[in-house]
Amino acid sequence: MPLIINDIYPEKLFREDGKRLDGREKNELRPIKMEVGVISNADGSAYLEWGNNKIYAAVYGPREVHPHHLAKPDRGILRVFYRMATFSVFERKRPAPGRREKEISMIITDCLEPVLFLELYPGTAFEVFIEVMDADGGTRCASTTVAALALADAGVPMRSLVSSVAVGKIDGQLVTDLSGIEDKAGDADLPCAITWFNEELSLLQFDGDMSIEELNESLLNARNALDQIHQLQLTALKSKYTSILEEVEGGED
Amino acid sequence: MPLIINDIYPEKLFREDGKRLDGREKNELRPIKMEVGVISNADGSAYLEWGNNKIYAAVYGPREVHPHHLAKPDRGILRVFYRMATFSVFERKRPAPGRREKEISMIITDCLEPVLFLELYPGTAFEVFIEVMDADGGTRCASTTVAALALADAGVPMRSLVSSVAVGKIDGQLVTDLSGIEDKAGDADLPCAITWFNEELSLLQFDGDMSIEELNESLLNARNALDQIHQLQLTALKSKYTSILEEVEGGED
Amino acid sequence: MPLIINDIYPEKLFREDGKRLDGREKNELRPIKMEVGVISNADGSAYLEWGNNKIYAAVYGPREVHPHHLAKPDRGILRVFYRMATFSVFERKRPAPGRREKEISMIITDCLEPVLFLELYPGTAFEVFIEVMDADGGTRCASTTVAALALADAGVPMRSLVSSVAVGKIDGQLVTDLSGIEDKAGDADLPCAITWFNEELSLLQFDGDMSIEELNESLLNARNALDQIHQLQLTALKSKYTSILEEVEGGED
Amino acid sequence: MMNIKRVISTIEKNYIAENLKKGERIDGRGLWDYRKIDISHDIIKSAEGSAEVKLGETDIITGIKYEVGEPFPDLPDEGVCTIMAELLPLASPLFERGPPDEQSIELARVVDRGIRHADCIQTKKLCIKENEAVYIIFVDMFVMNYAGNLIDAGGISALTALISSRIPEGVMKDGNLEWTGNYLNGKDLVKELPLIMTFGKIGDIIFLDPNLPEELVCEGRISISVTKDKIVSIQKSGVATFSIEEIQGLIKRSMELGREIRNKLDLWQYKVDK
Amino acid sequence: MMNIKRVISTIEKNYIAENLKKGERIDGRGLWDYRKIDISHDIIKSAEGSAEVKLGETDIITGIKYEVGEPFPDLPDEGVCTIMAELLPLASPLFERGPPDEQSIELARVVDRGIRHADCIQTKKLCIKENEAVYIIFVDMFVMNYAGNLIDAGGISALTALISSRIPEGVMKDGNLEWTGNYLNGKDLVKELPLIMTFGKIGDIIFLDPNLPEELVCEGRISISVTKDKIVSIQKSGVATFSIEEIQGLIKRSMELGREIRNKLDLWQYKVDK
Amino acid sequence: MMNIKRVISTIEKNYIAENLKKGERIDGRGLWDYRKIDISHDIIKSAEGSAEVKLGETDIITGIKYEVGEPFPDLPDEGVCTIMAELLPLASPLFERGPPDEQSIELARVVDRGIRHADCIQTKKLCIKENEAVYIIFVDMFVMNYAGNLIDAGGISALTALISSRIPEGVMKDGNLEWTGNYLNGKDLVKELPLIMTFGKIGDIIFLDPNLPEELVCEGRISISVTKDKIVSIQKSGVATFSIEEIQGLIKRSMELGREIRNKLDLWQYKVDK
Repeated sequence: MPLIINDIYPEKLFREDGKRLDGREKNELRPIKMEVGVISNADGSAYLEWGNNKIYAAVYGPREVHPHHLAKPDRGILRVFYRMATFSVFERKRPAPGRREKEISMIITDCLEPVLFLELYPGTAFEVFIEVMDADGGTRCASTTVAALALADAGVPMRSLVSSVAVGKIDGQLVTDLSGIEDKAGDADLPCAITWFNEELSLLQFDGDMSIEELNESLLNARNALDQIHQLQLTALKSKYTSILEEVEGGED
Repeated sequence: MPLIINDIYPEKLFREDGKRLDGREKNELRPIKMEVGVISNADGSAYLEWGNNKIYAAVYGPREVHPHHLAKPDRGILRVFYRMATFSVFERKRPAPGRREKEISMIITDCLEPVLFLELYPGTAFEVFIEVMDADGGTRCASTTVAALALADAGVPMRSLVSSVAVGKIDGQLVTDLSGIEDKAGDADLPCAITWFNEELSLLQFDGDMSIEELNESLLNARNALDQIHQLQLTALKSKYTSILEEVEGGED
Repeated sequence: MPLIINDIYPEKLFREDGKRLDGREKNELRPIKMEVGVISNADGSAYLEWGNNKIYAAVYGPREVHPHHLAKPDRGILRVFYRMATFSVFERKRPAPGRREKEISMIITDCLEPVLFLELYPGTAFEVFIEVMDADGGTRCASTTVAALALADAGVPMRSLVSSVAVGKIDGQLVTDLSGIEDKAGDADLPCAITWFNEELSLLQFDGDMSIEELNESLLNARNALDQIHQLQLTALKSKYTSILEEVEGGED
Repeated sequence: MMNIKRVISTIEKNYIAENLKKGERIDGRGLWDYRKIDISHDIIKSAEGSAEVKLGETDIITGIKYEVGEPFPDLPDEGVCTIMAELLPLASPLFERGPPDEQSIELARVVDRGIRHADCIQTKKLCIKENEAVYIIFVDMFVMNYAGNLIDAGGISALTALISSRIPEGVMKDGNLEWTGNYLNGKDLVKELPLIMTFGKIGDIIFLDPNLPEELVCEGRISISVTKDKIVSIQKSGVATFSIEEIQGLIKRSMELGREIRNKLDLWQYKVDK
Repeated sequence: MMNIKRVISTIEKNYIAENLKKGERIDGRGLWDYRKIDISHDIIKSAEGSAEVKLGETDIITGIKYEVGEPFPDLPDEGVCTIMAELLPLASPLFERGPPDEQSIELARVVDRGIRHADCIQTKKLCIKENEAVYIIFVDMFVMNYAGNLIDAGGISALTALISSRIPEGVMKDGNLEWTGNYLNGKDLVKELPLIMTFGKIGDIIFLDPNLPEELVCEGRISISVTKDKIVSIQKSGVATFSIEEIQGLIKRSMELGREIRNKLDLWQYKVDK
Repeated sequence: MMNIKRVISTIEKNYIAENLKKGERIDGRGLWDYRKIDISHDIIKSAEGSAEVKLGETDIITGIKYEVGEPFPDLPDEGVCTIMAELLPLASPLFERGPPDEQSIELARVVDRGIRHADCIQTKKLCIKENEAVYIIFVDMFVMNYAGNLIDAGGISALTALISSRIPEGVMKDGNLEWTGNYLNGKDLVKELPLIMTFGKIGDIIFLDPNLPEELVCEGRISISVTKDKIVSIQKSGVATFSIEEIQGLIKRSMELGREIRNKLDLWQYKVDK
């Protein structure tokens, strides 16, 4: 629970020892934990802890589209609904979905769609529900990452996984994986996502202020971090199959 | 019109002579007046004065369901819309239906449905509109009572009538038919309704605080009051037929 | 842009020389400029400057009706959507359409419908979008006038044009074409519109206070002004055909 | 929204129209007759004023509530009166649930405009303290049965509710609102009594107080609000058009009818004691 | 809205019902047994209190947030506690997006009523300064997986979140809010622990803690909230009817079950230090 | 919502795409050319600033309004600037009535982000009195005709309206707002001029300033906002993906294009006198 009372930004985002406030090196990721198959009712699901972020994703589909007029006769549609729990942030969020949540939903949709074979599912929808239960910076990237995992868990055919991370600039220095405080008090934020089948960016936003050189370097920092996140996703998927395998083998005893 | 300016609760809810503030005995009902056929446009209607409550109910149906997707292919549906007029309460109610009105609508629906033969009306709806024009405690019970009457007036086949009353506890004593002030300043409130075909409770809510013994006794108090209300409903229905009969016989002169 | 800071009404609405605050005679119209075909995407469109009013109208149709249930099997429908830009008035208007905008939309619909042959377009809709970008009194009349022009520009068959103007009373005297300040600080306002095919009024509203004699005289003032506006509409339509003709003839060179 | 014009069959429409053209109405009235008007007042205990008006089978209950709030900055010493109408789905199969539709907005607006331009509500009497506290009066009309011509019934209903009202008198003392124990009544709040007369038009025939079938078949209506000696509001609705001569005739007739009904209804009788 | 009753086929329904009538439940429980209850607390860093409660496969996460606001005029020295529920579409194919529907309103209301009438929240401890500043406590329940009986799970989840909460202590100094650096915890906020027991009814059979298939086939439910020695709230829902004798039996049983579960869960263990 | 992608037939789509792949655009432009840009300023008398920008046949009118309000507690000495966009149904058969949809939210957000991160609006100049009164500036964009690339047109339109604006200067005296009779103008409000460049992508081809058919067939777009020497915002939309090398190339090109257009448009010429 929050230990500070006011949401005041610190003067500096680096400690005297040159490390970031949470003790990380410039290009170090926060601790990440992933798990698939966490919501029994869903066709696929995943849970992600990324720093203090706690995010669930569930996939339903292919299923009927409501309202019907959104359905497309020649292909399936992907719908992503990103939501934040009222208590996931410092000041209680109003329950109704806000403009920001709709915008992020759209961005994640665009970002995941390239890896799907929607043309195989005419008239239907895949619906991805993302619930941020606890938020601490980088939720759109974390949500993209966990949503890709939930799609994979649902057995939806995919060209590849999608991984996502935000890089940026704080106190004038380029860093990887901005925390909440770094996001708010920093100079620039560059969330991006990669579709591994073509190794291109399917999400790219930037806000802040960077020179051409800084932006170029930041893109390379992102690329390195994305590799690490991809490995964690693959491990999470494997560990489910491993545990299924163990169950099956255990059953044969 | 309101004679008091502030909606302040009295210290005591019993007078020195042991009667309630409005002069009633503990298990005495407020004055009740019922009339059917009051809204000429409706398929059935009824009007109820119960203490200072003034409530209209109108039934339309069986008719087409809007929106269509609410219709059920194998049976009719019952829809109840309980509303309070803006001026029916001490502080003006906002015009849009509130959460409380929706909740009470649902409760009354559940409570009336057991007496209807909805399986005979596939794809259609019975809609019951209840308008509380003046409110003084116990509107959900009064509304249930008048809605049952309007359904009967509409000639909708019914297993039996439904009658409803609230019993409760004020100043530590069990009473029947709480008035507005008793409802607000009292200790406990137990609205209930009975379906006469099986003599079981189809509405039962309780808020407050009672021991097992008090609750058991309250249920018996309710049972007695429900009998009286049932008689008043039957009389109201008969008086309409009597007056029709008189008209018909008068017409034969 | 607004030169005054407070929207304070002047003491008098006539100058010492007997002219109105903007220098007009009692029955003089403000400067009016009309142009058709201003929005290339629309089936028909028009632009109107009337004093400081700046209004666009665009017509789409006959086209499919959304939502479908509004369509009529035996005739087309006319839908008018009158809107004011947020910055068109002294105090920023909220973006969502207000009650006043809906009411004026309905009035303009009723006023234009008599000149259309909607029976020729079963199941479809003509939609007229009116956007008041700058407002200075009399927008409903100006909007009606420009909407009629846009319908004509769209080639929609019409019994005649419709012209509209507001007359009224300020400082006890009858005047033609109330400006914004005259509308707010004046005594009475009488917007009306004429359908030229039968020379009858298809819009008529009145607010204020007039004797029978004043009202009768005002109606005659309106009649005179409507003739002038009609001529301006015809000229605007002709000038489009003239310029098309010039283009065509120029092309034959 | 249901298309209410379809409710009446073409045959019925022709029948009503043909008869109207002969000056005959389905309910036997003359072209310039009102249906029977019944008024009850002070019927809602929770309201500060109330009335039920029946115009034939049309039935409207109006209640008055108040709040104390701040005045508008440009009218620092005037109270506010807002008028609302609900067409309850209970009142007709033609009415639907949901937010106010065009017809209910029109009802509220036409009644409001009559009242607003007639010097009816004494808004300065509704001021408790300049710039600080004024009464906000809510006049809420609920249509209980719909049988045509809501506007005229609504107008009488709103006026009667206002006349029958009784509002606690407040004063500001050291920035706090205190109640004196006295009351304002209809005599304090209301001055002029604007009456609204609504005429239907079908073909060339114009007639007063359309009942429901007439309202459904007519091409348009015009509502004219008058005080004793002035016209204060006019609203044309529907696709009918009116010649200038027709309008001039209706204005004259409204002034005459207004005088007649004003005397007959004698609305001040519904005033209650303070 | 999807008709959730259709999700279960008639055959399945008959099967479940037939077995229930023999006192047998599809998951092997006795008629008066709860499913397994798992409780985690203080799981959300951004919340001032939180809990995740699993009742079988039903999963609800509740978080506490606060704001400082003005008290209601009629309760000038009491804070406010509001309870909300969201049935996330993530949690079940039966849940839809959109504003709170009847089922989520019911969940919030039944939990709220249990808490409100049990002297559970110490609203006077939530007063910072009379008439000026009080805490508004938000108890927001999010359903993460829906496998029947949200109400009982929600009730435990809300209580645990409240017990595990930690709220900065504020004082008013010269009209400004200042934080003392101390905290209020669950021991300050919560007194009585109301437990809610929900029973399903199908035909003549009544049973505790309906799982999802049972909830979909049953004709009605009744939820009874009890403290150690009182009944504080009852809510019947659905079209089932109950005889007075059945109600009396259920009340007695709820008091007994309440005592048993209260001991077993030992919710005060989830209190955190100040 | 209409599926705008269906408006263009497959044949047409292939035609446009095939030509683009040869570097040829249907309107004859080169891949890196803008359509003609026309700017009018100060066209709305009721607005405190206004501009109409035509980019080819795309037409956007932007108006500025202000209110005086309280600052956000965490920025007590800064005014606020909010940006809104409406895609008027008048402007295209592709636009529908109703609350802001995704496309209008995107337009407002991308323009807003360019402005926000460029040190464009001098929010401290918009402070009347710290903690008490600041200007709230509304920049409202109305799309009058839609022929592709609303974002770049909207950005120029918003900037020009801001530059052309004239806002009465207020001071706080004894807790009351008073107007000095002087004005703030564009020179006071605006510092940096962020320009937004939007590129479409289809297959491997990337091109500047998509017109409507290009926008309907392209797989995605990327909008890059730049000041004289910095990149301040990037937004990718649609399902296109971009390699890191492509992004790096576009950033470089945007800086070059930005300088060129900045000189050509010379937006400061639209400043008005105080």
